Amino acid sequence: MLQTLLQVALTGATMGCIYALVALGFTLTIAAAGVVNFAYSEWVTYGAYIGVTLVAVLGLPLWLGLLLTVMLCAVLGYGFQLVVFAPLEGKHFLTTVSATIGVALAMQAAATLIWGPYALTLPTFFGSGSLTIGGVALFPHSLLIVGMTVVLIAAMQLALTRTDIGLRLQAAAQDPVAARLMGIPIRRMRTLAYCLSAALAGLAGFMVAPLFVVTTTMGFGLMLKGFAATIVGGWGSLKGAVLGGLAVGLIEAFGAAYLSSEYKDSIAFAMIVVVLLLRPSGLFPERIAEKF
Amino acid sequence: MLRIDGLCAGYDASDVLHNISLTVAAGQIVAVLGANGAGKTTLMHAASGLLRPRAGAVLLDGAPITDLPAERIVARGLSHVPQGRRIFPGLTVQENLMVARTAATYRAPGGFAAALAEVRDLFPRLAERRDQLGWSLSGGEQQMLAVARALVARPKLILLDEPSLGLAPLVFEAMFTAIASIRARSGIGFLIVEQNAEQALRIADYVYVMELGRIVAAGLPADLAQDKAIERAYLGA
Amino acid sequence: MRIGAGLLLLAVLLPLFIGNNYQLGIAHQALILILLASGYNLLLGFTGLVSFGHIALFAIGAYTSAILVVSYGLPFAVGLLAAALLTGVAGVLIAIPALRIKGHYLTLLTLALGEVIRLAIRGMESLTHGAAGFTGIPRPSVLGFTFRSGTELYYLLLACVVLGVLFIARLERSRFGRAFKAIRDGETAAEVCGVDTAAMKVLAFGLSAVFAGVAGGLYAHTMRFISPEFFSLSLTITLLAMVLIGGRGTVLGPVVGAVLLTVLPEWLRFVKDYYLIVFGLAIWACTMFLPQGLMGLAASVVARVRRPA
Amino acid sequence: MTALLAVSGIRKVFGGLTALDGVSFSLAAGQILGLVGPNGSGKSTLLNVLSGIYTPEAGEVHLAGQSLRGRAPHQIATAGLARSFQNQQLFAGLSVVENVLVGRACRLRAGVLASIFATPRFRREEAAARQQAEDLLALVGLGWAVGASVQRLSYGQRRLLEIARALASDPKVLLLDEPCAGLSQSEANDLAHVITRLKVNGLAVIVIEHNMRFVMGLVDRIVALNFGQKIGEGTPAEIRANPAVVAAYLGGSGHAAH
Repeated sequence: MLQTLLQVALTGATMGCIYALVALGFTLTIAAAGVVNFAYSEWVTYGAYIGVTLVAVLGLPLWLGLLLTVMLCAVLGYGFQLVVFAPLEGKHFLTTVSATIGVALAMQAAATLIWGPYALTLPTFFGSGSLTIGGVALFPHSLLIVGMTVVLIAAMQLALTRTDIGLRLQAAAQDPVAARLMGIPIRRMRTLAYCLSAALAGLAGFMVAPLFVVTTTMGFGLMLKGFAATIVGGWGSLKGAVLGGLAVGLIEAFGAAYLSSEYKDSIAFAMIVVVLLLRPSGLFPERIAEKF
Repeated sequence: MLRIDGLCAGYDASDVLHNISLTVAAGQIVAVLGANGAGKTTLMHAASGLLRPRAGAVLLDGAPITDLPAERIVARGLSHVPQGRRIFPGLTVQENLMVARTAATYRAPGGFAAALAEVRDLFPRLAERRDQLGWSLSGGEQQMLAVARALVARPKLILLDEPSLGLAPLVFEAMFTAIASIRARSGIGFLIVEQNAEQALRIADYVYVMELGRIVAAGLPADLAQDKAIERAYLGA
Repeated sequence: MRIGAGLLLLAVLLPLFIGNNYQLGIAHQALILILLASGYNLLLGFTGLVSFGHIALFAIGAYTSAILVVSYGLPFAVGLLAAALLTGVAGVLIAIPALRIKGHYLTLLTLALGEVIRLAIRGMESLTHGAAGFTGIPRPSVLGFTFRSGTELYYLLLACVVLGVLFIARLERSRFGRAFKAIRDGETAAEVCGVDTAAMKVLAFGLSAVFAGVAGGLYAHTMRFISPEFFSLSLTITLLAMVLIGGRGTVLGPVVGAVLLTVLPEWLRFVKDYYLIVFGLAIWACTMFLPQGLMGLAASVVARVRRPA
Repeated sequence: MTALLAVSGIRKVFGGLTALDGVSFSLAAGQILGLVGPNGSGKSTLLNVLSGIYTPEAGEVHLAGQSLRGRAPHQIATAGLARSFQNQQLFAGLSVVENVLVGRACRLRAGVLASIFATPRFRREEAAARQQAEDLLALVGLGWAVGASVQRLSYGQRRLLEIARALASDPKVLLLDEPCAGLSQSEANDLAHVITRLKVNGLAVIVIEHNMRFVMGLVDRIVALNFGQKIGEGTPAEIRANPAVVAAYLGGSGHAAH
């Protein structure tokens, strides 16, 4: 009984961490530039594919593959800022949505051309074995995901609140006009946010790849979970994205274990619906300052 | 110090400013008075680079800054304290001040620490609120923080847009007193646009009166108070 | 008007030039999608409400008609009517939270609702045959006449499309069309002008859902096979693209968009692998450079030609 | 004679800030009332309360003896209160005449089916509404622009269109929020002319305006606000001589009272 419970909790926490990373990257551009990026799914997918290419095809060691993947994804984010997002500044929500959907479709199709229609795999850092402690199977890779997420989120929190650039990024997100008056180049801050966002997507894609297989649609499924995490946690709140991601991962794992695995994928959607209907501002809404 | 020459500006289909010219000498406090809708805030935006003027020039220390974007004008020594304060709501008081640092902050003797000490002297309340988030401050505290942020950038001149807006009379009287003392100790000049004529007249060295996007009167505070130009601008002839 | 009449003439004569049943099948699809996209345009283009769950209503329509006709032996007309009614009610139900929830929240809510409905259809196996799909749906038959041949079916669908498009054209020129567009361009201003914005939004949701329901019912009886996979998010994206590329907020925009995006993949078969790349980039380019779509482009060309005269 | 519009004890609080504090005044048919006060004194908030965009914490608004408490903005419009906005809010995707027709929305009755089948009743109603819209456009001097798109109009012409749209619902009371902002002197004069003509027909008008020359010449009475409270009411001359009002604008001892 207890073992099953722990096992499910571990599974949920692992996926929750992945969702948290996805949601965090997704939320960054919402917070920093007010942009809902529907091409985010492809950033995750490309992260996984770039990882596979570097490790499985070019034979680089995993750690180097991970590092390069994150860096290449950051470059991808930079390219996006130049080509896709800069011309979208100040445009209507529907325009941003449809433009990024279009780019996402093209990228997905391009991925099929580049990497072929078949699922690929990425090895883990620790082989495929698992430790069993007290009847609970521990996959070292899951532990790595959890540990890495915790460290990363702590590091990001520190960077955002303790460094100059982090504070400036926050300032530019909270009030772009005031930020300009403080001499903060907001365009550059946005670019930074896009790079960070893409790097997080790449990391999530790379880390989740060994758990499943790499396909052209993997990012889309993860982005939908990221949506759910964002809605559950509170729109545009970084803290909310992390908590929301964990919540979605855990609820999904417990739902699949104790209710029905058939409906596993609907749980996240049901959460979106329920949360939006009951509390449109999310479970952990960021305090928004009064306009006066 | 600051010279505005034949400035015209507006938004979309409407012209707001018509041929505005004014000067602020080093260490001078100049007030621009006028009723709501006279174009005072537009003047501030055009001066600080938030709005690109249609014609005319803005010169700081003789160098044109007309076409520079706002984020580069700060580095030239012109700080703009916008209407409504625009404190970063999710940053603490200390973080709001940290974000306002520029190269000039460090060029000045004592660096950021000296700037902070100065702010603490002027507004002890801010030191008490150091770790509170921006949104939780009262209107008066926000106005103090907004001025403090400008001071941290070590400007030569501060543009101050309606510092009295939404504040209780006692609070903004204190604010104007603080402005006068900033000028007295550090020689920073001010261009203040204000609706509350009495307070502005109290500390200003020179006053312009705006009406419907034009300057309709200018002079020493005492002279203007005499000839009722201000009252006309506010209440009609 | 003249463009519409021209298109209608082309559509009536089309079967004369179509060689085989395969091509006729494409034409059937295009007609059904015109109906679906026109209804979606009421919401997206006229009223400015971005819903990503519209395909679920299409699915409800298809399954309702299929179940009633196949499992309960009711006539086609009853199935289609029930599909229209049920989706209309479902649309109104979606509209209720939509009165409070706006912008991206509405988009994500409807996206989630759509997926939940699709997964629910897949889950209710006894009723819908689940993931395996629903087979053996009979051809439409009205008053004893069964639309057996592809050409007969074509004209039935065309008649429905003509009625649907006329409906929207008339609606556009009434107080309802103006109210929808006013909500899109400024909700508060519309409300203060005396437009009952809540009622109008419910109406827009309801009407567009009825279009989806009728399109769904026709789809089930035309294809004779439906499965949950068809009603996925990628169809939502295609639908969105049809309205945007054709021209949102215009009567003929969705018509042009639906035809184009149904026929184009067929013409571009030889570039098969690249088609989706081109398609994606076309959506992007269209939103960036042709915000009013092809109909908007046509209108501005016409205006430019006329002005000097 | 009872007042057409009676406003009593309106109180509106945002967060901790009292934007309106016990504001009362009344207005008779054919009167023009000016609403003045320094920036942030609560004028626009008051218009938003009157038109139903904000719900006040306390107080009542009666229009022609009818309470407007708890009514939605479109119901208030139907009851006979129309307004223009400070920052123009026209419907950019509709033509000039269609904008005016939206303003008529609450007086049109044809249902969906009648509209679809273009029943004679629908046609009569549409034709009458269109005729009225064209008349109103002619009244404000936009008769030439009936079928044009809104983008073709200048800033000042858009303001006039907003007023025509507000008038399309046959209001009893018209609220104008800074109608002169961005207008040239001659456009402002034209506007004053239009408003005066409406007054003759029994329309009551409330106007917020910072252009004091415009206000003083146009209005019958002025209500002055400061810090959300009414600090003065009277004819333009009385207001100009009212020490509390002068102090509110120029600063001074008047503040000590608060």
